[in-house]
Amino acid sequence: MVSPILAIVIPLAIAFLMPFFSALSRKSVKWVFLAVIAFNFYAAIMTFLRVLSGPILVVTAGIKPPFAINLLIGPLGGLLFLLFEGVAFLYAIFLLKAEIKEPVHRFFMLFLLNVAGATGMILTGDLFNLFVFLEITGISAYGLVGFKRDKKGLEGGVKYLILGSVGSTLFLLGVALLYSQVGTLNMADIAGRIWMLKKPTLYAAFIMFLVGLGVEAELFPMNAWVPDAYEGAHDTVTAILSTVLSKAGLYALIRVVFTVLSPQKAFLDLLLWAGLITLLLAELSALRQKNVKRMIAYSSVGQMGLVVFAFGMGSLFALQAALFQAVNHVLSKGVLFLSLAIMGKKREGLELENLRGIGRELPVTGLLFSIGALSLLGLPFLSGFWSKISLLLSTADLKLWVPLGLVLLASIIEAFYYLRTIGVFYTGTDFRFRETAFIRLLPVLVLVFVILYLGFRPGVLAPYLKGAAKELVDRSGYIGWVIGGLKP
Amino acid sequence: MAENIIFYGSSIALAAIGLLIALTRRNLIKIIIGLDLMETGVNMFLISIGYRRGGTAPIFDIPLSKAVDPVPQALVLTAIVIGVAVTALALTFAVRIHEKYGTLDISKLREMKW
Amino acid sequence: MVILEFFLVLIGITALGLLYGGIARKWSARIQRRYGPPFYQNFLDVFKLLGKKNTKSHGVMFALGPVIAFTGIILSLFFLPLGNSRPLLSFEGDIFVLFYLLVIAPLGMALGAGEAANPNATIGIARGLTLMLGYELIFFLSAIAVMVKFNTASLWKIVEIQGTFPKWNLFPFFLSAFAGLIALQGMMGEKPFDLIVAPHEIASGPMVEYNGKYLGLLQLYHAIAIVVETGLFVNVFLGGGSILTFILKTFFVFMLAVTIDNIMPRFRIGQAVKFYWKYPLIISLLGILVVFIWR
Amino acid sequence: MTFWVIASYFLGGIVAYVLARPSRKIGAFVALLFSIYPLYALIPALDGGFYLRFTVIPYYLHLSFRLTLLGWFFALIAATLYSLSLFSAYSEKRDSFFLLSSMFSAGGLMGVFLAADYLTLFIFFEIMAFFSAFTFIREHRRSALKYIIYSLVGSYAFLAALLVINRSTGSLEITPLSGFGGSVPAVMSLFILAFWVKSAVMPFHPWAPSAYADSPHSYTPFFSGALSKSGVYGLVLAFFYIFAGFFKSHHAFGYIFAWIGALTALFAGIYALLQDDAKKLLAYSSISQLGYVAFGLGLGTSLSITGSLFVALGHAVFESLLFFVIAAVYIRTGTTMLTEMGGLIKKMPISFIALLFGIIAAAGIPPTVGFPGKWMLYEAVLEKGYPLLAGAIFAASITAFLYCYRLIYSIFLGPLKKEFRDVREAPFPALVPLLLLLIPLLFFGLFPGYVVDVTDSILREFGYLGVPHTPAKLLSGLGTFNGLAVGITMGAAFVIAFLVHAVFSRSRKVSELNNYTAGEVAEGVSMHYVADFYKFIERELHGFLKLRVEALFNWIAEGIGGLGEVLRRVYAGDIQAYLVYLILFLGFLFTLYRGVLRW
Repeated sequence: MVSPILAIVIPLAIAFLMPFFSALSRKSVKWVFLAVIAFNFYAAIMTFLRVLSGPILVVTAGIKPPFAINLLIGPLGGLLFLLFEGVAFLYAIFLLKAEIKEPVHRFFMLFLLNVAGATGMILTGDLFNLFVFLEITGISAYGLVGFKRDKKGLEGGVKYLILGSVGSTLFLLGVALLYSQVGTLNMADIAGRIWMLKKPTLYAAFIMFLVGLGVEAELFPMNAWVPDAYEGAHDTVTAILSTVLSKAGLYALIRVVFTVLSPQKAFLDLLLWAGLITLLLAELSALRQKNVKRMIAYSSVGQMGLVVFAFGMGSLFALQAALFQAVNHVLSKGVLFLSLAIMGKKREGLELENLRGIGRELPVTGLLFSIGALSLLGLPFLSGFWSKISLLLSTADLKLWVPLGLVLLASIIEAFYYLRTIGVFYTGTDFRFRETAFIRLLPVLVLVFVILYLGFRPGVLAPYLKGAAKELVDRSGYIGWVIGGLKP
Repeated sequence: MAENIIFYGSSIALAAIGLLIALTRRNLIKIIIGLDLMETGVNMFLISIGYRRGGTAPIFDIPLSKAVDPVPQALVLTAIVIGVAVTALALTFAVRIHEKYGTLDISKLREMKW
Repeated sequence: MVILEFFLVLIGITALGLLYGGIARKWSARIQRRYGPPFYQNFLDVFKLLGKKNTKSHGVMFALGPVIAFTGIILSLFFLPLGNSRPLLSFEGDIFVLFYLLVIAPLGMALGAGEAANPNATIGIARGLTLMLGYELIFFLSAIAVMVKFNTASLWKIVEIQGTFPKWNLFPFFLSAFAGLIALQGMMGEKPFDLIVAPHEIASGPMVEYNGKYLGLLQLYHAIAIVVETGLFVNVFLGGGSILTFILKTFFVFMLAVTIDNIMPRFRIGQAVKFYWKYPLIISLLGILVVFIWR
Repeated sequence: MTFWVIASYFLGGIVAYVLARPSRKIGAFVALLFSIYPLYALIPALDGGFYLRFTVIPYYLHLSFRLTLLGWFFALIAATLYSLSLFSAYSEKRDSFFLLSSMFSAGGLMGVFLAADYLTLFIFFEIMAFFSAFTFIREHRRSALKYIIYSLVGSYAFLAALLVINRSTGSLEITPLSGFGGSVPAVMSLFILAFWVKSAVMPFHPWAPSAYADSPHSYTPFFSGALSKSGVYGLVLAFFYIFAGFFKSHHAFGYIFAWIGALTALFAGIYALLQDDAKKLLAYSSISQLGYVAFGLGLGTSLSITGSLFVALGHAVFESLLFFVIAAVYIRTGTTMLTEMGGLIKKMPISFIALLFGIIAAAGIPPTVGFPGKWMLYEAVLEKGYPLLAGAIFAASITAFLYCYRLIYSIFLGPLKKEFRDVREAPFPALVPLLLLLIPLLFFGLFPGYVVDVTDSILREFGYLGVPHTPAKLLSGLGTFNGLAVGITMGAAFVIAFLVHAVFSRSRKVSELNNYTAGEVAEGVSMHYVADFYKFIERELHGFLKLRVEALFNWIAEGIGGLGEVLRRVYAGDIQAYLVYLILFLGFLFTLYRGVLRW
């Protein structure tokens, strides 16, 4: 029995002990890092299994909520927790062989902070705590993006930093607005007293949250930093930004809108259209993009738009589809960025022309990349297909025909540029076989395996998705868990 | 609450000024200052939420109704710490950027676009 | 017995065709104020060609081409009713079948001519095929007017329904018949549509390399083709009757074509196709319109 | 069993992929084995369709299959062609990935024919489209992308229709839509778009010439002959089963579709004349043939539907035969350009004979499989009394003569090129499909009744009457066609003609260059009239040929790309611009909620 709070505390603590470990033995750093992430993964698995039987409430300082900060892990939290730690664990394995700029221990320190922050964001039940974790995640992410300390890295980092800090300031303003009227910071407590809020405050708070968290959740027009930061950052950092960080931001946004503020029609519609515009704009931007990494960055933005769009539909079925899509996005983007990282080692620059024939040179990596991309654009019997089809089914259920058409259009655009990329990867014949080390392929292989497994048995995920979606829809249930009799 | 309106107004104004600086100045250092101002504004806003006319420090030995709300103060303490961290990181970036680009003009940082 | 009849028809029609050809040569000569060869000259030509000892072949397909051409035209002949007295195989295939069977012969010739590496032959074929885009369509459209009216595709039935002289389709369907006549001119390769052979330009086109018995076979093919092509027109537009009247009608239609041939210059291929796509097309479409109004 | 018919391809694809890496021969052989199993399983399955529903996907979605007679008809064609194409692929020395992707595409196609619900249909349609594109995306990225994008537009339209149907009826099962809530014409248009695109009927054909030309030569026969049939299958299903009520009560729709089909047949035929690449020529020919099919479906009488199905079968036989010949020729000559070949008859006689029969069928000359279908279409259109339509398809069939002659002449006739002096006949495996396809080509031409037996049963399932027939003879209200009579007479006539040929003295064989060209042929002067073969037609039609629907689609695609090019300037790279967006968005939200936000 591992308390989920340890998954936040231990990485935080170890992160600050990193210089100490580094002084002890420079080689030990990455193993310590791996061990911590492995522990987190373990904690996530244990928590996930426990959540199956009921939500977990963790109380700090021995005081019952709403008077103290508490963690609450429902089905949604459990799912994301497992996903985040699992992916982070795979990244950690991938990092074992990666070339990282010195000082290495600081990189791992930032990485640990980032993981801890993201974990905290999805586990916490307190709005201000959420802000704190948001900032921890953010600051470590700025640092990670700029870590390469070359021109591109610094540029991406500083852009991210400025937008990110404005965003989190706005978020804080939103928190302040809520607190001024409700007088509490516990999410469940606020949710229970949302009737106390005057309508203007509610809307103003929503605006602040949307804009503030939209920066992390990559919503247009707050997402302009994304391509720059993704392109500038270290490959694995890009992967974690695209998979874990964006989902954490998204989680915060969704949690705030659905649980805390109550899902008003106006809010959902705004989410829906914001998501749709994000999707279309990002896909269009990716269409003529020559740099593959940047292209995938745009695609990542687009996928986030799609997920937000699905959340904006607000029906139980749509929420399941959205979560499924989010899961798939994590899996696919993990595959894409990691395999791109492997490819990047063999060639100079990630321009499309430079990557000609790379699939012949690195057949396994090329195949994995292709599967990731195909899953993303919905080839049947890959998990991406099922999420997309269920998303579209829920769109049709709500008779949203215009958005449906636009989503399909975006899918076609996406298919075009991904297939073009895959095609270029396999163009040409005179390339030598020089596959990379197995240990670097392993994480990608695992992700692809999950994609394939879910492609053939998407049903295994269904109950968890359903539980998570129910958690979002059923506000009183959530309030009841925290305020009511749920034993810590 | 109404008596606090002047605090609210001024704190929001401060945040707006900070944002304006971040928008209009080209120098990275100035932008960081702007961001700091903005944060300070929001912090002030938080403080003023908890403010009660004539209230005293929230110490346990006085009746609770006399004291100002302690929570925002705790929040602001945290927020300030975070703000410091952000500012420190931002300044590090500024130093590095000056090393690489030889300028702090933010409009020169357009290596990556479109 | 039936087989014997078929043989008789085959031999008779071949002889008839050769005779027509001979008479046409004489007729042309007279129009041009020449004396001209005797009317049986074509028989002599064919026998001489078939009997030649020094025949050159350019390959298997070259040799098979005339054979296929001859095969094709015999086949078409049997599917053509000769007036309303001799149905032959007309019940086993209707007018559409005949249209397609008629293509076999030129195709065979074209295949054979193609194997001889003479560009003149191929140019002739290309012209012929292009011309087909013109006249086949026109002939089809003029025939379909009749078919739509009578609601049948069977050539035999068309012949039967229209009956004898005053009830010829020529009169009610005069527009279609006129267009059909223009198409027939192209189908038989008479001027102004003799671009396929065009002796002065491409040295008689597809036949340029043929000699000896191959040329003889091709002459036989031409002989039957004259009767079959005019016969098709006769059956559709000029009513039924005994086999004798059928022969007379085909003769007159053929002589009309020859006469026109003698007084016309030759189109360029582009002009010819364009011509067909212009006036005859309009006329045949009007013919169809007439049918629809009439119904 | 149905499951294994499909699974055999997927399983076989993977096994062949693995085995072909060490040894190509074993891989191809295993692929062949796996592709023959469906054939073996399908042939006896004729009697009685069945319905199979099994949940592969324990989610709220599931797959279901059933074997209908229509599906069986097409599935059998597809399975046969795929097995044959493997012989050719073996000779072409195709690699393991080709085996994988082509097998998967065949499996996808099978799934389309055997699907019992729309989602299954869509899933397998997607698989088919993607994997057929993967067979050539490596060598010819542009045309593969073009193909896949056209396919995706179609299949996403289908998906939209599927969603609408699901929303209105609450079921995804393929059943006739009666009492349907939505707007039928709109849904139907969306529904058929996918199949329209896949069958390459104009105006959605532009993908086909480039895709057919660039796909692996041994795959193209299957691509053109079988994959396009999924489009025909879908159209039949839509017109006569799912939307049958609408289709029967709205004649105008069928009439317009018949015109689309007829014009497709005509225009594609004209385009085919002007191609210099044999595969492009055949691609347009394929489009033209499918135009006939669409035409017949549009007319919607039992005679015309039978005709359409027959043309579909015929097209599968002769078009793939022609493509197989091109593949065989390509193996030896390394080119598909008509202008670069010539005179190969002396070197590759078997291929020549196959091509000869192929073009005879393609031109629709009896007694081959190409004719009965066309005959039924003529009869049907005449029965309906649409003379102009009849004229249009007749003109189309004339173009068929033209391009067919050009094809055979340019490749096999004329002078032999110097570089092909040492060419041999194609390797035996590449000849296997040619020889095997000659059998149905002649058999179904002589005995069209056996096919009509099957189509009659299909028609009866859709509530139409059959076409009266005996094994050799077809009857319509207007006329008759007896394939056997034509065949026998033709044989007899050939004997007569051949006897005339044989009795007279033997001929002397001379070189094809020893000819009537006024003396010697100069060295290096080509006597091959191949380039600009139909220049006159091109000259007369150049105004018309400039109108290209492809330009419109390209313009749309360029427009979307250009839009992206403009819109991505939003990501200007300037952080202050980004901040401005944020502020503007804040402002926008405050204006949006100005009504609520009044304190």
